[in-house]
Amino acid sequence: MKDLVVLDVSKLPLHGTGMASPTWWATCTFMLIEGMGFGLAIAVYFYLMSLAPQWPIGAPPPDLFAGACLTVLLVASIIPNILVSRWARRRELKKVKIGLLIMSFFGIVPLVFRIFEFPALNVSWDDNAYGSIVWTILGLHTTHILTDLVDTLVLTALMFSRHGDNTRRYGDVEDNCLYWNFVVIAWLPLYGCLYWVPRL
Amino acid sequence: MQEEQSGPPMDTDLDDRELESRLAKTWSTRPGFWGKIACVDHKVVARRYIFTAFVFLMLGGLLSLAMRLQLSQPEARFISPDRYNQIFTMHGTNMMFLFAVPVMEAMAAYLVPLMVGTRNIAFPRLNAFSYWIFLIGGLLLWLAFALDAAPDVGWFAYVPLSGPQYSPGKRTDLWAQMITFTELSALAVAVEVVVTVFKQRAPGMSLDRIPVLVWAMLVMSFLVILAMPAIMFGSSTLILDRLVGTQFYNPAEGGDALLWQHLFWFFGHPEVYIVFLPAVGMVSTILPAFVGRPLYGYMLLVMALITTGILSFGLWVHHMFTVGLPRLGESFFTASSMAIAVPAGIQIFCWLATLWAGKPVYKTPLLFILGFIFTFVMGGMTGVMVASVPFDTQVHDTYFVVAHFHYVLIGGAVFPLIAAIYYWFPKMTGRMMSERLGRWSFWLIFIGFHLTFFPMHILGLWGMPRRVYTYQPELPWASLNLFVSLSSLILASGFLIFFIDAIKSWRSGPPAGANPWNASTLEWATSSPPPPYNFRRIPVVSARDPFSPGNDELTVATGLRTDRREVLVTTIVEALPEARESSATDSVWPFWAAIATSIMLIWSIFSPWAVVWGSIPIAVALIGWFWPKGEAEDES
Amino acid sequence: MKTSRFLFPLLVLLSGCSGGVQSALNAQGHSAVALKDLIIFIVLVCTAVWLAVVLVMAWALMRRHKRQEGEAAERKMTIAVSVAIVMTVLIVGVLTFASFLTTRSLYSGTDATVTIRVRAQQWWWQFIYDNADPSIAFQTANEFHIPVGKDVRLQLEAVDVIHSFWVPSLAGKQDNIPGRENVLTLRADKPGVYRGQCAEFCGLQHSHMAFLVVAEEEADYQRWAAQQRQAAVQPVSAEAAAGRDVFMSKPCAACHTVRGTQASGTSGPDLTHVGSRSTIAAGLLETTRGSLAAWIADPQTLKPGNNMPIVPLTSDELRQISAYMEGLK
Amino acid sequence: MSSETARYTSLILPPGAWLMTTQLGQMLPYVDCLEKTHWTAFTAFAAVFLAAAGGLLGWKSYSAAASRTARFVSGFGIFFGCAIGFALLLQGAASLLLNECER
Repeated sequence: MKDLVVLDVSKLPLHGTGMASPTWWATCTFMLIEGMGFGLAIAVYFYLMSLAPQWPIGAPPPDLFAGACLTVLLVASIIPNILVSRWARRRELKKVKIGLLIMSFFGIVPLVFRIFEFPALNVSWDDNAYGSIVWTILGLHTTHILTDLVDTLVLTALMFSRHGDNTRRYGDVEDNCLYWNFVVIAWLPLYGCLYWVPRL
Repeated sequence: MQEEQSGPPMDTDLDDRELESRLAKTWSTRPGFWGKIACVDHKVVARRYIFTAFVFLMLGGLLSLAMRLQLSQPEARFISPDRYNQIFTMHGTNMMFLFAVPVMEAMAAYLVPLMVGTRNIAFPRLNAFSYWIFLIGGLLLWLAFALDAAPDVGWFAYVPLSGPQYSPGKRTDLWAQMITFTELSALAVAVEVVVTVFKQRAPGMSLDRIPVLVWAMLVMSFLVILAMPAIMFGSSTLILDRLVGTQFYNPAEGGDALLWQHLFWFFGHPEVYIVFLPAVGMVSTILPAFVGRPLYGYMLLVMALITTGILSFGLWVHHMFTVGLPRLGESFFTASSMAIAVPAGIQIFCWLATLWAGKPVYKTPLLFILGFIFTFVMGGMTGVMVASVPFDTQVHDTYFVVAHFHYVLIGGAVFPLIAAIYYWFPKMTGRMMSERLGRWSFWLIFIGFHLTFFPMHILGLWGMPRRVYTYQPELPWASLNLFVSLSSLILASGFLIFFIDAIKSWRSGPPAGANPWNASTLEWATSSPPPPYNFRRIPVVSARDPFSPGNDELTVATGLRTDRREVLVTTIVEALPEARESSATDSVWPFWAAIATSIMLIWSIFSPWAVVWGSIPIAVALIGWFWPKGEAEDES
Repeated sequence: MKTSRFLFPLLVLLSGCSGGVQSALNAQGHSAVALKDLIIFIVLVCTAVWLAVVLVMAWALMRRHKRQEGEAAERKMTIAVSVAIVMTVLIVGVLTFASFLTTRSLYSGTDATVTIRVRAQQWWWQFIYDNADPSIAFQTANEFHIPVGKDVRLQLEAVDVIHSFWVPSLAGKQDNIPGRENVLTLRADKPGVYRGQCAEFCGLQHSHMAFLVVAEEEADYQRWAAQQRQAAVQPVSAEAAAGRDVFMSKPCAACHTVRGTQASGTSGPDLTHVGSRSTIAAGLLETTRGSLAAWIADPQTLKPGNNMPIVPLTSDELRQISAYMEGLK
Repeated sequence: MSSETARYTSLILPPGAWLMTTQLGQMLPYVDCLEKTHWTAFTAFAAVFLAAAGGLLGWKSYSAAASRTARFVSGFGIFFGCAIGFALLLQGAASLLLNECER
């Protein structure tokens, strides 16, 4: 078969960002998968609640302190997160490096509070179905933070290496920021479920 | 300006032969064992996937013959009840999780990049990872079966039978973890297919020019993405209940047995469409090539596909009509299940219209498609029957349902799949399959299938429940069961001939040429089998049929580099070129990541700490996978 | 109907063979009859639709090709497809309405005179006739009686895993689910013995978990119920009396109840009137002295995996105990 | 409403309405049975209305569409309105014909 050239694409960029980047779309699809997982966890929570004669089952509602601190931290982290994303778009290497260090910090500190969240639930995972679902939800979200933290740490190392100053890497930073936003936003309904629904 | 002159090598001013040799150098897989392990060519990975899935089909078929042996006479003692329960659980699990879904995903991984005119699937390393995970998951299950430790609680694993109290040992954990393996691999392929279809279509292939098969695979991928999390959540919580004593499914502690059924079927019903929608795409692609006219009702078909995909999420309770939910709520699912007959009908009518207007050429693929229409419509009709709540209370969990879903799954998906194998075999291997053996296998499979499964409708109405390892002589089921068992041998011989044909043709079939069927989708615009880079130059599309078979010219784009793996990224709606993106090179890291993931998953059946310690090697493997190696593909 | 027998071989199978004592097509109860009518209606409609599709396909393949091209042919096709779609919508609508109307006709009020608690367990059925006055409550296993023409309310419970209660000749199935209670209303229109079987996979012996429903006239039913309320009869022969002593001294009494004796175990079926039931081991064997002996001697060979252990007995003891069981009418 | 907005609303409205009723259909019959209300029927028919509105929006945006692909997308809105509207009508029929307490 003979080729009939009708188009020249040599002037196109070597890497697109945002909606022009396959990685961005993959990040969105992964968020859809995980969002579905969290949605199901919430659905299971309410399903079990609808069956139980009283809710929470055999335990006082969770203590608020650790969870509230973590939530404030996560919400606050949105600001530097958006800044990092903006710097990455403008390819400001130095600022991105600093920003990623800050975001690593914002990944680690919530985990410290998370350690105190589990005992604050006032129930063990094997006590009853209520304990099982709240531990599972908290565990799922902890995994979520952990994976993004590892991602951020590796990316930080990468930006400090010789591979750092590269459009592709800046795109990765933006995708990572997008994903962190999702980690924070996904937490809010979970937080409401865990801490405030039992108080209704 | 200066940079551009001394810039990287481009394909712009090269003659075809020189371009091909340079592309081959860039895209080829290194020889040797590790080269094969590291290979990320979507065609190679998908071929392995398809081959493995068909091996599982064969094994699953042997299991069904064992079941038919046991059921051929009342109170037979060929197989013990324990082994029989393992066998039917393995048959269902194997066919759904290790054959039907993977083979459709694999067909997508093979065909979608070719049909949208790109050089590799999006995220080729993820694709390789997905295959290794699938392979290890399948081996795990079959190893368990060989060791007499296979799951024995049915492919649906209802609690509390599958719970810690009534299913001690590791059998059910193996089942639940096998789910994790296959879902992981399915989700990975789904993401790749979605991104490939969204971003890597040939320039000009706007939404209304996407081939129906690609649409079908796209909808299938979204079903995977939205349905599989439910079963992963289910199987993980089941393992937690069994391993660390959570109480999700224990009614004594606030859990609920029906919760499992909701989660399972929220996945389980879309699952049927995950298997069936690709078949719709295959039929819509193959049919036009054998009636010599374009498909009738492209737009209707695509709309029917998507509507079916949406409605498939509102059918799950029709597996639960007898559990005691309010009849009114159940009837909402009757409504949706009945309404889905409308898009299904539309698909059938479009194919009939295509047949009507065309001139059929009776080659093996067309035979299987005609057999499909004949059979699938029957399965659809019994589907309408079980969608009715009162009707279902009589046939639920009987052989009627066994007959129904084999009509839908074998008639509706395996017939088109075999048609697809006959149709795309020349593309995949460069060789034709035998027309003579093809006819034999069609008639044996078609006749054997109906003789085997039609009587099961009657057995079900006569009161024979499913999943029984035997039945008593005073019930009037013996002669029909013997008939079914004998007929299953005819069906099996048909499949045997198909397998023989495939193996023989692979080794010594006549060469196929680029476009043996005079088809007009893009995969036929390149050689058979396609070179590692798929297309010498990226095609440019300006109509629904990207090229006409008679015409020897293909409109293409130039301006891609030859020294690195480069694909064209286009916009989502109009497919206008946006960027020249690099495509990942071969790497052994996906393989190591799969090994590390498998160790963690299998270990976690025995100890929850595996999740902690097992994650470290996974993280190491993933860093190895993604860390830039300073290749040309890293440039931007 | 006569002409349709030639037209629809499927219908011959449906209406010609009723399929025995456990068949949805041998409908003998109020619900089952309504369901059978619905089944036949939907099957007829669907068969007609399927035939239409296959005939159109055959026609499309065989017609002589004029190869009409152009807009006129295309428009004709569009009209045909549109008509087909509208027909599909109408037919689907009709079938759905038929389904809803049948559901509505099955709904029966709460005027049931008899209430029976059905406790399903691996792998047998316990039927409890509760009463506010405990002295006239009684229970049986794997076989229960109901009065003809009366609504009978069944409370479905599960002891261990999910089971499903299904007597196709009387009604559609309903599941027994641990932690939940379902209700099924039965009404037999004719006296007779109907067979039922667990329909939800429940483990090793799911295949051998059958039971019988005996529908009889009110007077017969009352006589049966009165007899079931009695304590166990005293053995009449020396052999049976010896059998009773063996029963009480061996582990048997730890699992089974024989009312009027000290045997009061509850994990196995109540054997107070086991001799009056027509089968043992959940429909596995007909109740005879021989089958009782075979079952007691080696339950694990007859029904592998069931919960009855092998109790070592001498051949004399086995004979005596079987005589005792057979005598518990 | 711009035709762009109408187009995407028509894509979301019918499936959204149907997902909602399908889910509510699992919860509301309990309420209706206890309190003798008719919320199930109400939501079913409200959803029929929403699906029809979605279909109409699709139709409106179809005629206003400029490009081939835009019309293609609008076509989906119309089709969803019809197909899913039909499913919802059947649900509505169920809510009129059946008793909320029936199990």
